[in-house]
Amino acid sequence: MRPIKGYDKPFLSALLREMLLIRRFEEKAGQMYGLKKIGGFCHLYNGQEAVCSGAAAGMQRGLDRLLTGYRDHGHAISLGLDPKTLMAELYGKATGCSKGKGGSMHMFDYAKGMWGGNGIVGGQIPLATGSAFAQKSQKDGGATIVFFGDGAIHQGAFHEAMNLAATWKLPVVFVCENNQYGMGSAVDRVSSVTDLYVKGQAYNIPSKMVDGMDVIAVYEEVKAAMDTARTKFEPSFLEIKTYRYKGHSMSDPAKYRTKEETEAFLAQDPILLLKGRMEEAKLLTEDQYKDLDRELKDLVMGCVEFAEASPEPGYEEIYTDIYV
Amino acid sequence: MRPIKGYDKPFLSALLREMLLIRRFEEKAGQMYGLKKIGGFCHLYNGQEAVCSGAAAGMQRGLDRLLTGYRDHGHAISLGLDPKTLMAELYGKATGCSKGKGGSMHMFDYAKGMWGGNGIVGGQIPLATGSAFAQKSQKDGGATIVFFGDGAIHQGAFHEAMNLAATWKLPVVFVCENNQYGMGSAVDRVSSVTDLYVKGQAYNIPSKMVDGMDVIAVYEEVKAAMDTARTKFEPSFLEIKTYRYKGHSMSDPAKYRTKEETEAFLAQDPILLLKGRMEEAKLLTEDQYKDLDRELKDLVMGCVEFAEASPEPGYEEIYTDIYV
Amino acid sequence: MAIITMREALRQALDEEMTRETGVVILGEEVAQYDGAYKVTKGLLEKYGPDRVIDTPITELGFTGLAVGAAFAGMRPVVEWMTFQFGLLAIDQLIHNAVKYRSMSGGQFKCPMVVRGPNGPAEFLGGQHSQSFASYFVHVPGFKVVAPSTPYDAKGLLKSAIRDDNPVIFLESEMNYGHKGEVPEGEYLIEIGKADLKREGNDVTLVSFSKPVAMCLQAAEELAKEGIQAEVVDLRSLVPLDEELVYASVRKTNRAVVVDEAWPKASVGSWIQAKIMQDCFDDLDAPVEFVASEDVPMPYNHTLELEVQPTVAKIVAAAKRALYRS
Amino acid sequence: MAIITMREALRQALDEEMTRETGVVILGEEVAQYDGAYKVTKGLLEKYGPDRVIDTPITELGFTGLAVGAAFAGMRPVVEWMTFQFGLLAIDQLIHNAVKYRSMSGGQFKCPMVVRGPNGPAEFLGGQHSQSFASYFVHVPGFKVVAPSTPYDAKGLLKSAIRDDNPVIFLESEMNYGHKGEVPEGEYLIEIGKADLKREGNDVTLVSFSKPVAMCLQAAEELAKEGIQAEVVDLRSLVPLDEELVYASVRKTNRAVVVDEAWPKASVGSWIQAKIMQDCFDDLDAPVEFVASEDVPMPYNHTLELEVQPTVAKIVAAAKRALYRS
Ligand SMILES: Cc1ncc(C[n+]2csc(CCOP(=O)(O)OP(=O)(O)O)c2C)c(N)n1
Ligand SMILES: Cc1ncc(C[n+]2csc(CCOP(=O)(O)OP(=O)(O)O)c2C)c(N)n1
Ligand SMILES: [Mg+2]
Ligand SMILES: [Mg+2]
Repeated sequence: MRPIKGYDKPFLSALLREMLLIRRFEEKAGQMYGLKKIGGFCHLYNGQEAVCSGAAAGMQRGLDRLLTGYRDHGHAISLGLDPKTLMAELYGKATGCSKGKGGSMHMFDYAKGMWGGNGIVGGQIPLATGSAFAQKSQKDGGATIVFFGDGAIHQGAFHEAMNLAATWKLPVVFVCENNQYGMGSAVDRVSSVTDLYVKGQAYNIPSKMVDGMDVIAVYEEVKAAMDTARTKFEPSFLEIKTYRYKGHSMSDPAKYRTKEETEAFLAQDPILLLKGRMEEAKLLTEDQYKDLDRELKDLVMGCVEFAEASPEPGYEEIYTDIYV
Repeated sequence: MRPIKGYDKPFLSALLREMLLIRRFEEKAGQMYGLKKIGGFCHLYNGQEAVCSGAAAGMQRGLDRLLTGYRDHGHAISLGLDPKTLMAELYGKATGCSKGKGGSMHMFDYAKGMWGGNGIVGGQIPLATGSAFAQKSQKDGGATIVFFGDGAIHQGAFHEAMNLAATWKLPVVFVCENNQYGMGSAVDRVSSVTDLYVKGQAYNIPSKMVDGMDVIAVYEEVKAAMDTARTKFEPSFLEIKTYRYKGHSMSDPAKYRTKEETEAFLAQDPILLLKGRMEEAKLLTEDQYKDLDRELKDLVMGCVEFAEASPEPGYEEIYTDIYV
Repeated sequence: MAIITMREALRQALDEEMTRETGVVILGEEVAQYDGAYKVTKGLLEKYGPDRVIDTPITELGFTGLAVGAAFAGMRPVVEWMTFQFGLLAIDQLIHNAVKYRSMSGGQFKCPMVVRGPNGPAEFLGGQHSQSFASYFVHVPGFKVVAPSTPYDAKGLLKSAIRDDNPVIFLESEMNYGHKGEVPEGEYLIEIGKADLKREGNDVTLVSFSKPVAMCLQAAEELAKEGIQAEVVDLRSLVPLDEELVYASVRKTNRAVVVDEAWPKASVGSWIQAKIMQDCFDDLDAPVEFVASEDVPMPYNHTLELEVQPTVAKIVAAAKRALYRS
Repeated sequence: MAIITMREALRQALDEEMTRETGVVILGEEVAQYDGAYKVTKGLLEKYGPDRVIDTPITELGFTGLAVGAAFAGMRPVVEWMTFQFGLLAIDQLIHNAVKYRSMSGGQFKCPMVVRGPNGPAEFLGGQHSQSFASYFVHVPGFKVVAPSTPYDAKGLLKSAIRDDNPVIFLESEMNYGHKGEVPEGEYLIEIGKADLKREGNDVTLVSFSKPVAMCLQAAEELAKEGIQAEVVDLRSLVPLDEELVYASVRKTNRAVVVDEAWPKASVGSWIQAKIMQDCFDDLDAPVEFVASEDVPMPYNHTLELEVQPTVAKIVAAAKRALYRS
C-alpha cells in the first residue's frame, strides 16, 4: 500500500467522503430496485469505489474527460454530478442527469466531462480515443480516460483503439477495471493470459498493474498517466485490480464465486483501508467517521426523496433530442 | 538462409516448379487483365510465392485446411487446384473452380481444403479458428492454417480469434504475410510496432518471425507449427516477411515505394534463390530450369485457352447455390 | 399437453437436438456455467459437458465467425447472442461469410447454424438495448429468419432450424421467455416458412410476428366487442414468407394491418405492407395500415417506452382506420 | 458552367468545407498519401496536411468510433469507408453511439459527422463487394441519409452534410465517380431532404436514388418512344424523405415504379413503395411496381451480374405493367 503521509487532510477526507458516498448511494439504489422503484439492468459499483475516486482525483476538472461502461454511477459521482440527479435518472424522472432518457447505464454530464455510461461492452473505447484525438487536434490541453472491464478487453474495439492511440500518439489513458469477473466468467476462463496489462506491450504502450483497493495507488498512477497524456501526447494502459461485492447486476446472485473469495476482498475494503490509515495518522476519529456516514446516508435518502418528488418526462419528450 | 542439404531432389524440384508456376500464372493473369479479358479487383502474388508454397508443403493434404484473403491464386495452386480452373474462374466461366461465381478473390476447393479467398480484410481469421474448433471437436486429426496481411493484423477479428484459439487450445496456425504494405500504407504508418510477431505475446501464443523469401524456412516453420497444432492442440503465430512486386491490385501503380526498395527484394527473389542453391548443390542445371520454365509457360497458355473456350454460366445460375 | 414457458420450450428443443446429433454445440456468453443470461440453456452444460456447451469471451465477431467456420466443417453450432443488439458487432461474419460462401464457391459450402437470442425492446433498458434488427437479416438473401410467438411454435421451429442446412436467424423476445403455452410431450417439428392463423375472422387481417402477436390477439378481442371480427396471422417465419396464407386471408377480409415492433422505415413490416398492397391490390378496400414503433431511439422512462412501442390501442385504431370506422 | 466528374464534385465540396472550417478532418483508409482508393480526396493531403487528412489502419470499427468521439467533441469528421460493405464492421459505433448519445443524454451531445464512400454493386467484384446497405441506415432513427446521382447534387449535398449537426450517411456509387455533369463555379448548397424532378411526365412516376436514377432517365426515353411520358423523381435524400414531391407526382400520374439497386426484402425501395401505396391509395390506378436487384448474392460473372441488377428493360417493363400495357 502506498504511504498517505504526503497528502493533507482535506484531500484524504474528500476521497474518503466520496467513496463512502458512492457506497451508500449504491446501497440505496439496490434497495430501491428491490422495492421496484427502479427497473431494468442496474450494475452496482460496491467494492470498486477506489478506482473511480482515485482516478477522478488524478484528472484535471474542466479539461479532462471520462468514459466508462454501464457500471457508471460511481464515475458520475466522482466527476461531481449531483447524486440527486443520478437517483432521479434511475427513477426515469425528468430531473435526471439524462432527463430520464438514459437510465442506469447512461449517466451523462457533458459539461463536467462525464461522457457516460455505455451499454455495449467495449463500445466506449473508440469514442474515448476520438475524444483524445479531438483534444490533441483542438489543442485544448486536456486528456481522456476510459474505463472498461476485464471482460471488455477481448473485444476488437479495445485492440483497434489501442493501435490508433499508440500510432497517432493520442492523450488517452486506457483503464481496465479488472474485477476478476465478466458476469459469471472468471478472467482465466475467457482469456489466455491472466495479467491483462501485458496487452499493452503489443502496442508499445506503457502498461502497469495497479492495486485497485488502494485509492492512493490509483490516484498516483492515473495522475501520472493523465499528465503524460496531456503533456506528451502519450497513451498509457493501466490494469487496476479490484472486486465487485455484488452480483453483475441486480438479477445476478453471483453463485459462481466462493464466500471465502468475497470475504477476502471485503477484508481489504478500499473505504475501510483508507479509514484505518487516516485513523492511524490521526486524521480521523471513529466518531467523525460515524458522523460522516450519517450525513451521507441522509444525503442519499434526500436523493430518493428528490427522485420520488420529481415529475416524469412528458409524452412530447418521445420526439425530442433526436435530431439537432 | 536455411540449408537445403537435408532435402531430396524431388521435394526441392516440386517446390521450385510450383513457385515458378505461380509466377507464370500471375504474369499471364496480369496480361489477360490488361487485355480486358478479366475485370474487377485482381491481386497478384508475384514475389510472395515462397510463402504459400513452403507452407502448403508443410501441410498434410486431405487433413489440413487453408484460408487466406483476396490475394489467393498462389495458395490455390499450392493446394493442388488445377490452374486451368483458376484461369477460368478469373474469366468468370462455368468451368472455374467456383463456377464463375467467385472470381479472383474467391477461389475455392472444399475437398482439397482450399477454403478461399475472402474479400473482407481479416474476415477469414475467425472462420479458420472455427475450422480448427471443428477439427478438434470432430477429432479428425487435422489443423487449419490462415493467412492474412500486415494490414489485417489491426482488425479486431484477428485479436478476438487469437484469444479464442489460445484460450480453447485450437489447432490453428496464424500466418501474417508481412509484405510491408497494406495497399499504399507502409507498416509503420498504421502500426505502433513494426515487428508484428510480438502481437502473439499478448495471447501467450508462441510466435516467430520467418524469412518469407526462403521457401525452406517457411516450410520448416509451418510444418513444425502445424504438427504442434495437430498433435498438441496448440496454436502458433508466424510473421512471414515477404514482398509483393506488383501494385496492390491491377489498378495500383505502387508509387508509394522506391525503385531501390523493390530492386533490393527482386535481388533476393525466392525462386531465383532456390534455383541458385539447387544449382550449387548440383540438383539443377540452367537448361533444366529453362525447360521447366518453357513447360510452365505452355501450361499457363493452356489455362488461357481452356478459359477462353469454356462456356459462361447460364442465367439460371443466378438462382442456384444460395439455399441448400 | 404440458403447459410450459417459452424458455422451457426452447430448452427442450436444444436438449432434444443435442441428443439427436453430436455436431450440435452451443456457443455464447454465459450459456454454460451461468445457464444463460435468460436461462434458456439451463442444465445443458451438466448434461452435455463443456465441449458442447461453451462459454465464450465477450467477442461477438470472433465467436460468431468461429461458429460459421465450424458450420462449414459440418458441425451444427447454435450461437446465442445475449441480445441481437450485440450482434451488430458480428454481422459482418454472417453477411460476408455465412450466407456468401455457398454462392461464391459455386455451391461447395453449406452453413448449418442457428443464431438465436432476444431481439426487440424489453423494459427499462434505454436506447442501446431496445432495438429490433429483424430487417437486417431479412434484407440479405441466404438467411432463413424465424420469429415465433408461442412456446409451441418456438420449440417446433427451433428444432427445424437446428436441422436446417442454412444459416437460420432465430429471433426471440426477452419479454416472452416467461410466457406459457401448451406443448405436446412427443417430438414434433414445424416447417420453416409456414405462417399460422392464430385467430379467424372476416373483417380485417392483422399480420404480425414475435411479441406483438399477443397484442394483435388482444386487439382482436377488443374489436370483437365492437362487432369487428379480426383474423390474426402469425407469420412465424419471415424468410421464407408464407405469402399464400397472408394473401388468402387478405383476399377474404379485404383489409389488413401489419404490426412490427421495429422502427418503421425500411422495416420488415413496411416490406410486408408493400407486398400485400402490390400483390392484393384489387382485393383491398383500404390501404394496408402499419403499426410500428415510433421512429425514435427508445427512452429509458417506462411510460414513454411503452408509448413508443405498438400497443393494443394503436392496433385497434389502425384496424378501424382500415375499416373506415374511425 | 463547368462540366466535371462526380469525383471532382465531391472533392470540391470537401476542399471548400475544409477551407471554411478547421474542424473538418478526413479519416479513412488510403485517403491521404494514396489520394483515396477512388481518388475522391486527391490533393487534399498536400493542401491541408497530415493532421487533417488522415490515413487510418484497416480498422473500420476503431476509426469510425474514433470519429464519433471526435464529433462529440465538436469536430466535423468526414469518414471515408473504402466501401460500405466494410462498414458492416463499424455499424455498431454508428448505431449505438453516433445516433444514440444525443437522446440517451437528454440532448447534451451532438454528432456532426459524415460517413461517405461507395455503396452498391460495381463490376466483377463478387458477393462480398456488391451490396447496397442503404436500408441499414434508413432503418435507424437519428441518421440523415443522402444518395445523390449527379455531380451537381453531390457537391451541394456533401457541403450541406458536412455542415449538418447530425450524423449524415452519404452514399456514393463506384460506377458513378467518372460520370460528368454541370456544376456552377460559385458556392451553393442543396438542402438535405429535398427530392428533385429530373424529368417531367404525366403518365407514370419513376422514383429512385443514386446510380439507378440514370437508368430511370434512359427508361423514360425508351417509354417516350412508345408515347408514354414518365416523370423521374430523384429522391437525393432518403432521410428526411421528400414525401411532398413524391406524392405530388404520383397524384398527377396515378402510377409509380420504385427502383432500388439493393435487394428487395425490407429495403428502402419497398418502404417507399409501401408509403406511396398507403398515403396515395385513392390516387393510384395500379399497384406501385418495384424494381430491385434479384434476391440473390451477386455472382462474379459479368453477364449474370448485370442481369441481377435493375436494368433499363426491367424498368420499362415495370412502367408498362403499372400502365396495364404489358
Ligand atoms: C457487446 C456486448 N456484449 C455483451 C453484453 C452483455 N454484458 C453486459 S456486461 C457483461 C460483462 C462484462 O464484464 P466486464 O467487462 O468484466 O465488466 P464488469 O461488469 O465486471 O464491470 C456482458 C457480457 C453487452 N452489454 N455488450
Ligand atoms: C474490412 C476491409 N477493409 C478494407 C478493405 C479494402 N482493402 C482490400 S486489401 C486492403 C489492404 C490489405 O493489406 P494487407 O493486409 O497488408 O494485405 P496485402 O494486400 O498486402 O496482401 C484493403 C484496405 C477490405 N477489403 N476489407
Ligand atoms: Mg469484470
Ligand atoms: Mg500487406
